[in-house]
Amino acid sequence: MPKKQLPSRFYPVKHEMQTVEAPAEKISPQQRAETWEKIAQYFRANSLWMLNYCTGCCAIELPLVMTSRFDMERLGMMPMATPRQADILLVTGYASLKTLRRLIYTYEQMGTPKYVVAFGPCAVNGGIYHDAYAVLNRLDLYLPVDLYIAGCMPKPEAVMSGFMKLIELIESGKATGWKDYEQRYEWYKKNQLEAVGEVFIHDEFHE
Amino acid sequence: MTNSMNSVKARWAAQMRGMFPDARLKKDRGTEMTYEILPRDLHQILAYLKNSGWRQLSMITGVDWIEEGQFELVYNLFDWEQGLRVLLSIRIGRDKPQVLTITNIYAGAQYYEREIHEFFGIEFIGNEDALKSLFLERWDALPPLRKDFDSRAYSDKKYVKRFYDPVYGPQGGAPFERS
Amino acid sequence: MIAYQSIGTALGMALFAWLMQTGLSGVDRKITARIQKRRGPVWYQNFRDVFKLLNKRSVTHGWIFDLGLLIALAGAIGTAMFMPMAGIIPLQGYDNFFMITYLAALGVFGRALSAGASGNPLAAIGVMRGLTQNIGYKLPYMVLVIVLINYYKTSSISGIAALQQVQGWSVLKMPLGVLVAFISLHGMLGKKPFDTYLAPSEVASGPMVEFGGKYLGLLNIAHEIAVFVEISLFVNLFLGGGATLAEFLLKYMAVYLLSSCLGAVMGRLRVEQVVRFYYKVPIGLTILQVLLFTLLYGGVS
Amino acid sequence: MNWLSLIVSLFLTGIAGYFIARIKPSLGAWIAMAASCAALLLVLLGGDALPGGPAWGLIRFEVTPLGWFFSLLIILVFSTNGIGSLAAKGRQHREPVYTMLYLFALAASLGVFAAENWLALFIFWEIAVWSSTFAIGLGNGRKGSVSYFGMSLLGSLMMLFAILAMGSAYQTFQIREALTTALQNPGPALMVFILMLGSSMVKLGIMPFHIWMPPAYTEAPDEFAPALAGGLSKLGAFTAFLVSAYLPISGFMGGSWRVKGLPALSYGLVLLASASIVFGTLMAIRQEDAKKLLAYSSAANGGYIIIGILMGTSMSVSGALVHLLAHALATTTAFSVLAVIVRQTGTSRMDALGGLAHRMPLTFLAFLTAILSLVGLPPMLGFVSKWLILQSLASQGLFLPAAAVVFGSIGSMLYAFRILSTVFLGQLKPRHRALQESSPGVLLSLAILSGATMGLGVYPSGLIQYTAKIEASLGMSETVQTAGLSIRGINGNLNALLIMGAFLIGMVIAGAIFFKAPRSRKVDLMDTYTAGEFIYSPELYHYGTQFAAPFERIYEKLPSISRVYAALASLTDDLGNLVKYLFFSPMPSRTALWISVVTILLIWGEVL
Amino acid sequence: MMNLNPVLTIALPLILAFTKIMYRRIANLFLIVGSLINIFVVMFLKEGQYLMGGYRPPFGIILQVDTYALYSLLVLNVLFAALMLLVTKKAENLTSSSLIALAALNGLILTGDLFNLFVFLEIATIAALILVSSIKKYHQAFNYMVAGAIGSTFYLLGLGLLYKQYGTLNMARMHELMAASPSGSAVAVILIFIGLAVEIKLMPFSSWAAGVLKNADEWIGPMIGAIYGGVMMIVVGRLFTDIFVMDAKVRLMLSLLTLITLVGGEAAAFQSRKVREVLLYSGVAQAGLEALLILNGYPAIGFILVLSNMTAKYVMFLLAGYMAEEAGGDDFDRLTGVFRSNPVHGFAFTVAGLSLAGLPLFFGFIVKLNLLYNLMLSHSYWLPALILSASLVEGIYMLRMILGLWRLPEGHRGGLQVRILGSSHRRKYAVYTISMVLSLALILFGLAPDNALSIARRARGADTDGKPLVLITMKGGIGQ
Repeated sequence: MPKKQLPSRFYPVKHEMQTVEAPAEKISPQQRAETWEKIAQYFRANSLWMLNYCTGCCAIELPLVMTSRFDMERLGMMPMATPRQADILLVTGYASLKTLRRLIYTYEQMGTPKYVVAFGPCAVNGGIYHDAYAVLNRLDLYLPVDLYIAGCMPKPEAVMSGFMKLIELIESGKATGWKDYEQRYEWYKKNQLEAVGEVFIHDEFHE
Repeated sequence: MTNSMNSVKARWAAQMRGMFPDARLKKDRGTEMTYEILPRDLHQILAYLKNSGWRQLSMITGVDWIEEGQFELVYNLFDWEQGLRVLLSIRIGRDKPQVLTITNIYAGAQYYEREIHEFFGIEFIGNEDALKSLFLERWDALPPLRKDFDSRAYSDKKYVKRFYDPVYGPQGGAPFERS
Repeated sequence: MIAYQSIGTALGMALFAWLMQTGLSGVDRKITARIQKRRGPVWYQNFRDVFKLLNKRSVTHGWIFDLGLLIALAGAIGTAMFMPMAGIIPLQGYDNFFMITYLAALGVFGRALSAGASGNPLAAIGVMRGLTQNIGYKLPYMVLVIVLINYYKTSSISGIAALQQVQGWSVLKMPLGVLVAFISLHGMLGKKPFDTYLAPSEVASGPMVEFGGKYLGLLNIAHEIAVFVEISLFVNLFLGGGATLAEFLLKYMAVYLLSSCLGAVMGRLRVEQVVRFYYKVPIGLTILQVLLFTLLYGGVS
Repeated sequence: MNWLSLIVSLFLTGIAGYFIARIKPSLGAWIAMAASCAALLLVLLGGDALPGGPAWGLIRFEVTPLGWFFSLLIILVFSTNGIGSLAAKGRQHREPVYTMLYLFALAASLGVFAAENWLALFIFWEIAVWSSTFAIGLGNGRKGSVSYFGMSLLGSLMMLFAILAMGSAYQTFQIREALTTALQNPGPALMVFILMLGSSMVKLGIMPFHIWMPPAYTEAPDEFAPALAGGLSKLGAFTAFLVSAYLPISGFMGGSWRVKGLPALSYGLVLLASASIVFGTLMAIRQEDAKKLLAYSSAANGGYIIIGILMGTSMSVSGALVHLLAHALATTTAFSVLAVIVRQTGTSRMDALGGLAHRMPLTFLAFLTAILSLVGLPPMLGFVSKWLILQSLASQGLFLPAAAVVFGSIGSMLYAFRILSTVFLGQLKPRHRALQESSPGVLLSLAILSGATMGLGVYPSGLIQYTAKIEASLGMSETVQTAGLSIRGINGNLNALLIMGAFLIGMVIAGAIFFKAPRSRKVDLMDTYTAGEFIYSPELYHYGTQFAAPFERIYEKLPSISRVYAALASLTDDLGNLVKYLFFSPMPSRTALWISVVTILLIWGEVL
Repeated sequence: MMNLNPVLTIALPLILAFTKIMYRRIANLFLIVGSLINIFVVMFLKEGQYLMGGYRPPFGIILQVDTYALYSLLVLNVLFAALMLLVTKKAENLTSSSLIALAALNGLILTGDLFNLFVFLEIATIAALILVSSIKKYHQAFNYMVAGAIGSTFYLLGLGLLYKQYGTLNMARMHELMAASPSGSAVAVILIFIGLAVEIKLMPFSSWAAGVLKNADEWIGPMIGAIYGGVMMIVVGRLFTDIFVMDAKVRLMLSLLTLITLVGGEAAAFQSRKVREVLLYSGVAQAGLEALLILNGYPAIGFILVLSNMTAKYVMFLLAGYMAEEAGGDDFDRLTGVFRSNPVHGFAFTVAGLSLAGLPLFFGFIVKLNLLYNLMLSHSYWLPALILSASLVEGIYMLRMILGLWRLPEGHRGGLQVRILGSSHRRKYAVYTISMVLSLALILFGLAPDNALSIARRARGADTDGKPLVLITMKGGIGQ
């Protein structure tokens, strides 16, 4: 059955990234900025603070990762209480309609550079809830996801290796989801409004 | 089930039969009894049960029998002293489902009725608070738990899916590769 | 006037304070990890955290939010500049105990100001809890030090340290006092039983709710320097201050690691429990200690 | 230009001000401001060598360094308050009589500070009392002025009793003569000392006598509260200085056993002052109204001054003098700022305000300097005085008062942060968005006051040298020394400029790091971490009432002293009722009965 | 220039009182003329003994005029004449009785003969009775009559005993005899004291005063409250310093009675909520204080205290009565803010109130200062403490009242015009002038009290039991 050609916005667009684009705030000759960026990426990679925001069922795996057997603090990762202080937003499991609104609001409160790590298939293609009326099927249309960790409830080993993969991505400067969010902000916003209708809800319970 | 419970339950069941002849005992699982009753004497039975000890209305659940064209509402009551649970189930027509509210007997029913209205579209006369939305924010389709609501179609329409080329087995890059 | 050389040593003292303490707190994180049977981060993890924070782009809530933070760090650095350490006395003759505590208090007040200016009620509640505990542990601590000052007849810290070299540590003179001082020190460091104002679940890390990026970095530096000041005060006043640098650092690490190990194994108290604890045990012990002291040494003339 | 003409001219301008204000009400504030500023210039230029002027019957003046210090302080407070209240926006015109009372209070307190004999001092003291009573009466509410007058009357009658006792025992009313003769034959000197200190404690608002402060400060008109809180309550400290400079050293007090070198009676009063510090701070933490909070904080700060005076060492007396100035400046600034807020928002209840710093940043900065000085943090003058008092407490070894002073200074951080965060920081309510910055005149007065607090705080040696001169004039043997920039204490010395220098270096370093790091994004006040919830109304999101709830729960059952006074008043009422019932009944038979009974009693007594 | 005989002050009003019956229309003219002539006569009196009817001293009527009597007469007649300016319609039919009262009061001060004193006392009480009945409170008038009658009978009884023991009625003679053999005369002295105590409103005996003064109008209030009380106190002053000699026990018992009055009066005043009631009880308390001073050997200060209290109470009763009549009642909340619309009233009332409470710059303060100073000189510390606490209570309730009257009621921002100036303008201006003149006098004496103090020294300089009278004057500070 011939594959139906869907409108372009459904396919992951390979946006052309300039190789290394100097961060706007320090206009200085190329090499100095580059070395400084290299050093900064080393620090960012080795001290990742994750936001304790457990959206779905995969969150139950996090305590195992934090405690003595797997100990993510070895990688320099610590759970932090507020989005202001955190670098990583963990979307553990499915993202329902109402959770997405809170996810977007929290993501925008985080300081850049920030990364989104999605656990399990639910963020990739809706997973077992793909036909539910309230669950989203593709998270990366709404938030720039830097890393997916496979496994319907990924085992702690998978989570640890996922984090180490993220560290590699950051060190190699490839984890630039937050820049993509800033550049294609309108595209993300359009998708969000299409799915959610209105991010900042005003109703009886949120006056 | 201690025998003292048996005697209490037996006595009570006899009273129930005496007062409401057309309340059919559908199922009796020891501490839990299910009655099928007519919608019009729902309030009388509820009032009677409340006086004789069933102080807690645990929940109201809705069931959509689309083939028979009917909705079923099950009122779940619990008596703390005797530890007995009673389920009253009533059947109402599916086309214009309307039931009188029971908030005057059990005040707690207000949010249950509101939820059922949101998910089934059953109207509760006398509880205007029930018309407002409760959980679903900005819901724009049929009440989702009705059988004639196609959840998959809604999900396909509303939330864009991820499509793969139907090529199976290990490929070069992972299905998703940013750059 | 003050020679430039002593200003240089003062700045060096502040820098050394930060470096040494950040490294030591890295070791402390490793030890707490080991206590919890896990591997824990590398010892220089705190440096990596601070520099990562300084490279993050964060959010500000107005000029008071920034000004308060600058006052906090300036207060901490200013206090560290005065701190004598085993023979190295940056500003000779001006390292007065009251001046150091009140300059540190200015740092605390700066942090409270910027937390308040963040507009988040959780921050205000956190600061209130912090200040309530501050009354709890600062009161017995300062009364004990006043008793020491009265005994040694000088309120300059290097002076007291030097006298202790001669007359023996004040631990021997007021054992109860040192115990209370350690409990207060534990509270000042914000270690586990007494860190209700930082509780991540209850008040979302208290005053630091709205601090991100460079704000959290600066705050971290100020906290490290403040920890250095408090512990070196404790060592100078109660443990004889160390003739050589090595002796001082040894005592310093002993006190710090003991306090962090205690912290690692204790659960966090509720605010009422902390406040009630401080108004029963330490203040009771202090009163007992003061009475003992006046009878033994002072004597009512 | 002599002191008598200064005071008489102030009185006359007061009366003239009344008549002018009756014609054109807005001119009243002008006259008040002009007169007080002129007085400030005259006293400032005249220095403390100002001639006392001719004697007018009993009223003779003699300007002493102590008197000059106090007069400079109170004129500074009155003139800055004058400038502030003149230029305030939305100022509803006060009654014409307000200008007269304002200038009478100023002139009377100048009279007190330069009086040469006790009777002149008492007369001017009383004029200051009843003119400020009627000025408070102009505000909203009567309870404040009646309790103010009641307590001040108690204080001044105590003083009258002491003056007359001294006069009758030593046949002289000259202040210096009476006090020196008290050293030789200490007849009623003990009673005089207690009563004089009692009267000054009433005026300073120490614990048992503080009940007039909260109602008086809240009900006084907004323009008068700064002058009352900053200036007029300092009258008490003047007599305390005079009396305690001479009497404690005299023999009669030395005889009894001394606690740590302090006569037992002075130690008792020091304990009372420390109790006042603790009580004032605890009550201040609990208040919901900003003005009441500041009233209880000035009760606590009054305790510091009394402790400083009674300890008698050179550092403590200089500490008390410096604290007096620091407290006066800080309270005047704080109350002027509150006056601005009340004028624009209509209330001084803390939970109804919030986030005002964003609407009036300069006023906030002035309030911040005042609060830092009240708490006693380094760059401000309050720190210098607290340092001096703590140093002398430590060297004397008085541990209980030291604990109270320490508790007072740390506790003040709690109520200082409370008033800052509920009134100025936190969420700005929509209805306060229209507030504007206070007018330039008010800002000028606030600038003068906070500039003085900060300037003297950083460079106190000039002030400390003058306190040394005062101590010498009061006849104290050794005075506080200052070497160059630093103050030489007994067991440690303080170089305020060095501290400020270290702090500034720290600030430069912090600034460098701050501006090197990436710029941060300015965010609206409501865009804060709400655990993912959407909250849109600032009123819900401001933490105002029951601020230090866990701490307040500990001392919920603290007994309030004002109940004691209420019981006293109702006791007199009952006695009055009994008397009316017994002796003034309308039935003639009862009078006849009483007449016969009394006659029989008298005669029977006589016959025996 | 011409030495007028003091008897004129008594005779003239009597004559006018009786001739007035014929000329009904111009009755108040008689009143004013009578009192003005009296003042004129007093101005030119010279001190000395005036013998009437040619008989030798023990039998003839002696009128003695010393500085004490001279100045009391002056104050009495000035106040009385001021009251006459207020001649209202109501006063027409009272002219004769008030003239008689004037004559009786002058006689009381001048007479040198005890029985003559009794006669004048009777006439004064009867005249006062008629005046009191004018305020239509007959029950109170009846009480007053009963009390007056009991009082004068006790006085007569005491006088009889004295006459039996010493055989003479002449004051000077009685004094010498009593000084010689004071034993046995104590009972008589007590009886006389009680007789007069009813008049000067000491505690147990003054229930009549409450009734009368509580609803006295601006005519009766000053008359009974200030003038009668003051004159009676002056008479007690004369009797108990110049004539009677009492031993310590009697003096203690009587001063105990006055102490109770002082404390009781202050408490009652603190409790009451009506203007005239407050003034009444504070008057009783002040009377207690004055009697206390006279009994305990401080007649000079007692004398100025009586004069200053007389003027102060006169002004306050005048204003209180006037306000109460216009506003129809005198409790605080009805009258709040009344001074705001009548500042002249307010000023005079406040000055009188503050002088009564003894605040500086007013005459009351100077008196209290000297009072306490002399008490302290004789090393008694408890009495000044008591007096000071009494004046503390008095200060509080006086100021509470004054502030209440000055303040605008809560809801009002200006605008409340309790117009007191309802009825006749002439009466309003009369009240204005009297109260302003007297309050200015209080201020004037407060600022320059030296001549007032010198009067007191001359009037009562020579103390009976040798305590030197030391006065603090504005000029010389402490002078002997």
